[in-house]
Amino acid sequence: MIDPSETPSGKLVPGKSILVLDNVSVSFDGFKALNALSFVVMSGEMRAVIGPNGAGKTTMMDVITGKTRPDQGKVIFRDYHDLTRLDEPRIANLGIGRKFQKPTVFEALTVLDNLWMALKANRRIRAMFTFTLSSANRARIEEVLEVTGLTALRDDLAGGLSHGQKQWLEIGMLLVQDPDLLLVDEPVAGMTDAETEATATLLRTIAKSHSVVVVEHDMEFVRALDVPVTVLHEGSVLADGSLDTVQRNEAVIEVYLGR
Amino acid sequence: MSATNISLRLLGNDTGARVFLAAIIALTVLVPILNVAVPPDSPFHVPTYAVSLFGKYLCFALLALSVDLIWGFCGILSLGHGAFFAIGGYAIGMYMMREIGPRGVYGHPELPDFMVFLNWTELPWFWLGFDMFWFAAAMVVVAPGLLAFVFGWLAFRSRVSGVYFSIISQAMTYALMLAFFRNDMGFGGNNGLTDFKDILGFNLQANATRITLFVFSGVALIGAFALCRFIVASKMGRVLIAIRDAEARARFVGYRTDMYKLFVFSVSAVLAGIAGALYVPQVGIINPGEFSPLKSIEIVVWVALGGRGTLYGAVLGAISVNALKSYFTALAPEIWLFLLGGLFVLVTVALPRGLVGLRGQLARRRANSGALKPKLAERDPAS
Amino acid sequence: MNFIRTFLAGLLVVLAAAMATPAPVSAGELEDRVKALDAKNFAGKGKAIEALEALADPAALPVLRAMQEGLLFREKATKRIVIGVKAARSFEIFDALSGEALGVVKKRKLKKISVNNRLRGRLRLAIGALALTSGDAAARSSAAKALVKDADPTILPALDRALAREQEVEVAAVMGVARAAIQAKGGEKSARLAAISALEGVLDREVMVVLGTLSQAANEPDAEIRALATETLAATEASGRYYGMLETLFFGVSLGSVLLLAAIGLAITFGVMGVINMAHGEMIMLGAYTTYVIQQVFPGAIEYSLAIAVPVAFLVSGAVGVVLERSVIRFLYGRPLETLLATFGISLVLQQAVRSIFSPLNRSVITPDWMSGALEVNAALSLTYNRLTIIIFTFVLLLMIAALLRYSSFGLRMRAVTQNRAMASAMGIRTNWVDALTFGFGSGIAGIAGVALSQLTNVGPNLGQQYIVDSFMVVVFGGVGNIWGTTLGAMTLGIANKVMEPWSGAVLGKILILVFIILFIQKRPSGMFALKGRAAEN
Amino acid sequence: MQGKTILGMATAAATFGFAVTAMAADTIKVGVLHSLSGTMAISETTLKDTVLMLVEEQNKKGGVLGKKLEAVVVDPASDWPLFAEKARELLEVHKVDVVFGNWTSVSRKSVLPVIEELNGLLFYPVQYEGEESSKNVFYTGAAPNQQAIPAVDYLMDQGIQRWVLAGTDYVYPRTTNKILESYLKTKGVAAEDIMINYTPFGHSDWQTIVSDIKSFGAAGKKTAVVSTINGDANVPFYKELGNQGIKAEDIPVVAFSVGEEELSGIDTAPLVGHLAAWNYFMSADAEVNEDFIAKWHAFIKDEKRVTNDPMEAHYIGFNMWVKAVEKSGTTDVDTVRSAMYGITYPNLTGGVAVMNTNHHLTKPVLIGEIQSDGQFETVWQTPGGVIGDAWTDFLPDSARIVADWTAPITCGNFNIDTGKCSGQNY
Repeated sequence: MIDPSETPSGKLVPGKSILVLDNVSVSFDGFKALNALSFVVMSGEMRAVIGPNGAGKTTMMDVITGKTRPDQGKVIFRDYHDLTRLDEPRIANLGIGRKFQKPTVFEALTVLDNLWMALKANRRIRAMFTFTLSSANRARIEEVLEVTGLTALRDDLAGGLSHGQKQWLEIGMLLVQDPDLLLVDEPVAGMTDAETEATATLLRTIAKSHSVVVVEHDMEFVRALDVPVTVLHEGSVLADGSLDTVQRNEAVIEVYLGR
Repeated sequence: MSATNISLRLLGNDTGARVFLAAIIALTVLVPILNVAVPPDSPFHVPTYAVSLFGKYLCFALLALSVDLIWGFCGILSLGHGAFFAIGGYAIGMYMMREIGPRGVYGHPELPDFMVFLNWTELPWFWLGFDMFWFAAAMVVVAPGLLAFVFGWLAFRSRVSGVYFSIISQAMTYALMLAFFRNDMGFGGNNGLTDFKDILGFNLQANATRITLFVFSGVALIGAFALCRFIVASKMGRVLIAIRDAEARARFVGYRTDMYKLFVFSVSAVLAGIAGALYVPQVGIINPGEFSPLKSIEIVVWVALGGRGTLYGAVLGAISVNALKSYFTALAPEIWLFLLGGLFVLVTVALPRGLVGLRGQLARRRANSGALKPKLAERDPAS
Repeated sequence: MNFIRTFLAGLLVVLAAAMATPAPVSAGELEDRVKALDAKNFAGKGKAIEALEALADPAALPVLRAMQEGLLFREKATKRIVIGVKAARSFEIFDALSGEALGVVKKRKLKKISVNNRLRGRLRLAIGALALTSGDAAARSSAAKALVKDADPTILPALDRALAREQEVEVAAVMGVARAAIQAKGGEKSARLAAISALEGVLDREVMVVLGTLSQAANEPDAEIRALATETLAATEASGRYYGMLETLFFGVSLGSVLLLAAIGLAITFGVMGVINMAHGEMIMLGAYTTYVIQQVFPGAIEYSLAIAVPVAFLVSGAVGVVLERSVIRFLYGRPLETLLATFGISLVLQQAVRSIFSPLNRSVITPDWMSGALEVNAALSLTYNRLTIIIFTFVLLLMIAALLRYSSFGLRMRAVTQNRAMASAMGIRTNWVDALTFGFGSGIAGIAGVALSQLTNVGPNLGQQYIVDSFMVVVFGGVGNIWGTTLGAMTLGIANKVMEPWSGAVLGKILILVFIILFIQKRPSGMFALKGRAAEN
Repeated sequence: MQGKTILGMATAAATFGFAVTAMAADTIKVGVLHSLSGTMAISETTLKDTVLMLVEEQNKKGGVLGKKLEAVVVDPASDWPLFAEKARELLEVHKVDVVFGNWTSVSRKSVLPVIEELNGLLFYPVQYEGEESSKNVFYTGAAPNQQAIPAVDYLMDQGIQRWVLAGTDYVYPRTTNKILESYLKTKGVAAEDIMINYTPFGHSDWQTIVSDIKSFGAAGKKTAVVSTINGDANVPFYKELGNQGIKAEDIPVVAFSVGEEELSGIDTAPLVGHLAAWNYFMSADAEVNEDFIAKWHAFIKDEKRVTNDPMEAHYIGFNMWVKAVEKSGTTDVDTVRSAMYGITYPNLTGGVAVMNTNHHLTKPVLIGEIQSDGQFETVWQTPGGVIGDAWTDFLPDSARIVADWTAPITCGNFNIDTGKCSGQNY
């Protein structure tokens, strides 16, 4: 097998798909969380995924990041790697970053340490003892602190941050990790309107140089992102297209408004 | 911004560590001097009894340190660490048995007494090589390290964690205890290894040997402390804490958490093995009782009592519990278990951060003088 | 004590019966031969027993029975042979033959007429021969059984007479087997061969002993008889093998029940509440001590003592559990590993407490008669009553717990609190009382387990420690938080242990089981019955 | 602050000893080294009380050499390395003149180097596997030839042909069974008539083993079980025997570790007739014994408490030591040790015990059957005393070794082939 690190890389390869889900199914004790789900994310694309509770959004994220093994189907990353065969760290190191629904940062570490941890670097054990911060990385961290508004809190323990600040820190961690594909799960839950707007702006900026999948409930936010939308229902794709198209779709209305 | 700046924060309060180091160094230097150079009738004389007692405490402290490294920093609660300690002890014990040579009870040139006695005709293969000190010394490191590696590899790779890990580590030491109790195993059964005469040719009952072993224990403790601090102060330390608090998250950031856990678990087992190897020549016996699950729980209690996640707290806990045990078992033999048991309960309920947290807790109480909730930052991280 | 009282009552009945029938021999003769029992050495006593037996007088029965039980004495002053029953610090004595009460004397006024095992065997035979024609059906049946191994052909005429008179079919069958076994031992060769053949398939151990004896050259000179005996024995053993497997299964289920009993309380305190309860073993210990205390308080009700002890032990251990929860454990929720330390401290305190209160020695808990002995399915398979009782008891207890958790409002609240504390609290459930009661419930169950275990093992300060490690293994192996997992886990481990024991030995068997648990947890990191999906991650 | 605490602890630990030693130098100190907690407390606590009683008795008589005796009690907590630590504490810190202590072999092995190094004096009161004779230890319990061999002789006399040697897997049963196996074979017992079985400490599930014993005993030869099962494992073993219907008349069990105290924790009704071999039974018919029991009951304030063999061993050992101290006029260990040889003291069963130069006693051996009241009825007893043999004659490696601490051998481990001493200090 070819070492995955030798395969074609690069942030954006226009016109190529970065992620393909092909006929993926997952069930828990008989409950089908994903049901023959297939969809494609193109390189450089930002895609919003919406759907009612239990539609399989989080399970889909779990399958992509290696947390859950699907019962069937393939998940192909950059036309080459079948993610269903790899574990979480491997997938993360291939260049897929994930932000959780509930902000999870390392609470007993400082804000700075959290960013340090996430920084794109050699993850081998040996490297831990020889690790030093290059000036480029230092600048990068400063920049991210600035962007996320955490400069003043850099030496505070992450556990002491407010909910919103934790959201920002987690986004900051994604930024320093610098993955090719970002999976963002409900980034604005619990944020104020102003923060939501700032987040939307930030995501749009990120999307210029990365591929992004955003899972979100907040329609206003999705509208603000102004990207193609995929609607999941009962573990498979119900509809996709622009938000307006999707919102006019009969099936979608039925699912959302109930019958 | 500098690396040291960040690492200092990790240790919470660095003065604690500095005071601790000074105290251990002072103890390592002063005790031998006060034993040898000060005349016995002087009030400053440290009797030999106290030297071997302190030597024992130092070994326990090293053992506690090894547990704190994995529990305090990586959240791995091993209820089987006594096994690594015992294996280290058996390795050096086997060497000392071989050293007895033909001076045994039955005068057999090669076989230890208990083998002659059980009609063994030749040395079993796993006893070969233990007549050489370097080999035994290597085994002190390799045997516990290898066991920890294999056990950890199995456990961490399949993501056995939390209480499940604790219980199977207990099963491991329990199984080893039963195995070592078996006389057929060739490790002396219930009596274990005893009747040691000398180590590297030095008589174990000579005062000089005892002092030397004491100093070695002190040096080993200081060295291990430095090693542990180096580990936790490096980026590794941060990864360990990250794994402790949010292992899944650390995996999504790209860290192979199983490998990190395996690494630190093996290092910890090696330290425990060294502690055992220093302990056995000082107490003169190693037997399967050291594998008993209760012993391993006791080790965890030392660490918790001293305060985990600080390294020096573990040392403090090990020394104070054992000093109390020595003291109470002579002073109040009938009720010492009440006192010790009561102390465990009291400390867990009233001092969640152990003895080393006491100062902070008092300071906070003075500052707040009200029952304010502790800030999130001060919340106990490993629970 | 109780047993002596029963014995005495029986004795008087027999005495009355004996006096009702006219004595066939002169009273003087009988009295002399009874006196002879007080011979200087065991050989002399043996002769005296034979002489007494030869009289074939049922009046000698109580004397022989008393001798077998060690209740026969010589009053030093009067040289009379008396039956003595211990009353407080002295003895109440009765005339050996007449049964007339002779008052109460100090121990040192009496000299015991001692017996050893050989004499006891001799006595059993003599009593058997005498009892063949007297007493109730059960007595006759056991008398006939007693003859199988030791009796020689001289008893055959007596046996034949008894057989001829016997009305009960079952007793007659036993006598028939005894007759064949005795015939096989000696006499005319063809009759012996026939008798041996008749014994094929009789799974009685004593009969097999007889056959075994006959199959050995040292005991039997005749090769033909040896061959037939060997063959018959082999055939009998082959049919016994199937029962051997059943027996192993029974042993396994019984060990599994013990493990389950020990673990089931922990499945609640640890499995459901997440408290790593190192004091669990001591809760079991408290239950066992409760049984002891109950037996001390009601010495006359040993037969019912366990029935009384079960609820009392539940209350005692449960109360201690509630107190512990309220005073210590409630401060430690959300810090499971710290509960380990606190409860470890508590276990030390409780151990030392019973050491101080009850002394460090083991206490003697009496097994009620109805739990002694064994249910003989057939001679090859006998299920001991205490094990059988414990298996049944365990499953009844299990069903009750399951029903309580499922159907009662307490169970509902308990499940609500453990699944979502905040929500339960918002719905008006007093979560802290539910916590206390749940912990108390788990502890109380452990106390009940203690009552059962007091019938199997030592009641001492170390009782709890014996079971704590195994209990954790069972709960974890079965899957934390699942009572049916605990049940299946306990049964699997119990049966596996017993199946392996014969070829691996007890120690190696246990080591293999532990290694198996370690490897199993690698495969199923959350035990046999793990929660899956989202629920497992919280 | 943390540092201060450590140093504070250290100083406290180091100095508490001086506080104790400083006071009362006009007493003779008697160390008591018995576990009061942990698994062995069950057996050893009684021995601690016995020594305290003996000390009290002696003080009532005016002490020894005009000085009062003072007992120093420590708790080694059933923790073997702690035994060594506590022994050192007794000798170095408390400066005791004699130590009474230990139960398990492993605890004795742990203490041995300390006692020898500091030239202390230990009285060890429990029956044990032999194969040892230390200059500094007097073994007042039975050696294998004072328990196991006479018991087997008795059973052979009773017609036993088939033997189950069941024991806990540790050194005492291993040794005893080896000696017995070799002894039985010299008596013409075939290998297939001997079944040896070992179980772990505290074994509680005896179903399979008892069932095996049952079928082993069904082979047509009279069978007996020689049990070296230790401590807690006995109760479930006997209960299982009773429940599976094995009576003493069918398969008697002779035990070497079951005495009155162990029986006090068992319902003995189903055990009547099973045997034990000891050097003392509480039921022994002798004035001294009645006296001893009365004193014990008065001391412990409980009429129900029993006495047992190790208590008698302490009784003999203590009184011999007192006699030896008075004879030599000092508590100096070497002097007392020499004075011990040949010293006699009436034992509780009516005869006289003698301390031999191999540090073992000459005592009678008694075989008793369990009675329903938890006592033993003596059914056989050696005509005179049996000399305790440190090195058994039934193992080839040990047969060559003798122990004699008087000239010309002056050694606990003298090889008669090579004429050399080896092993323990000498």
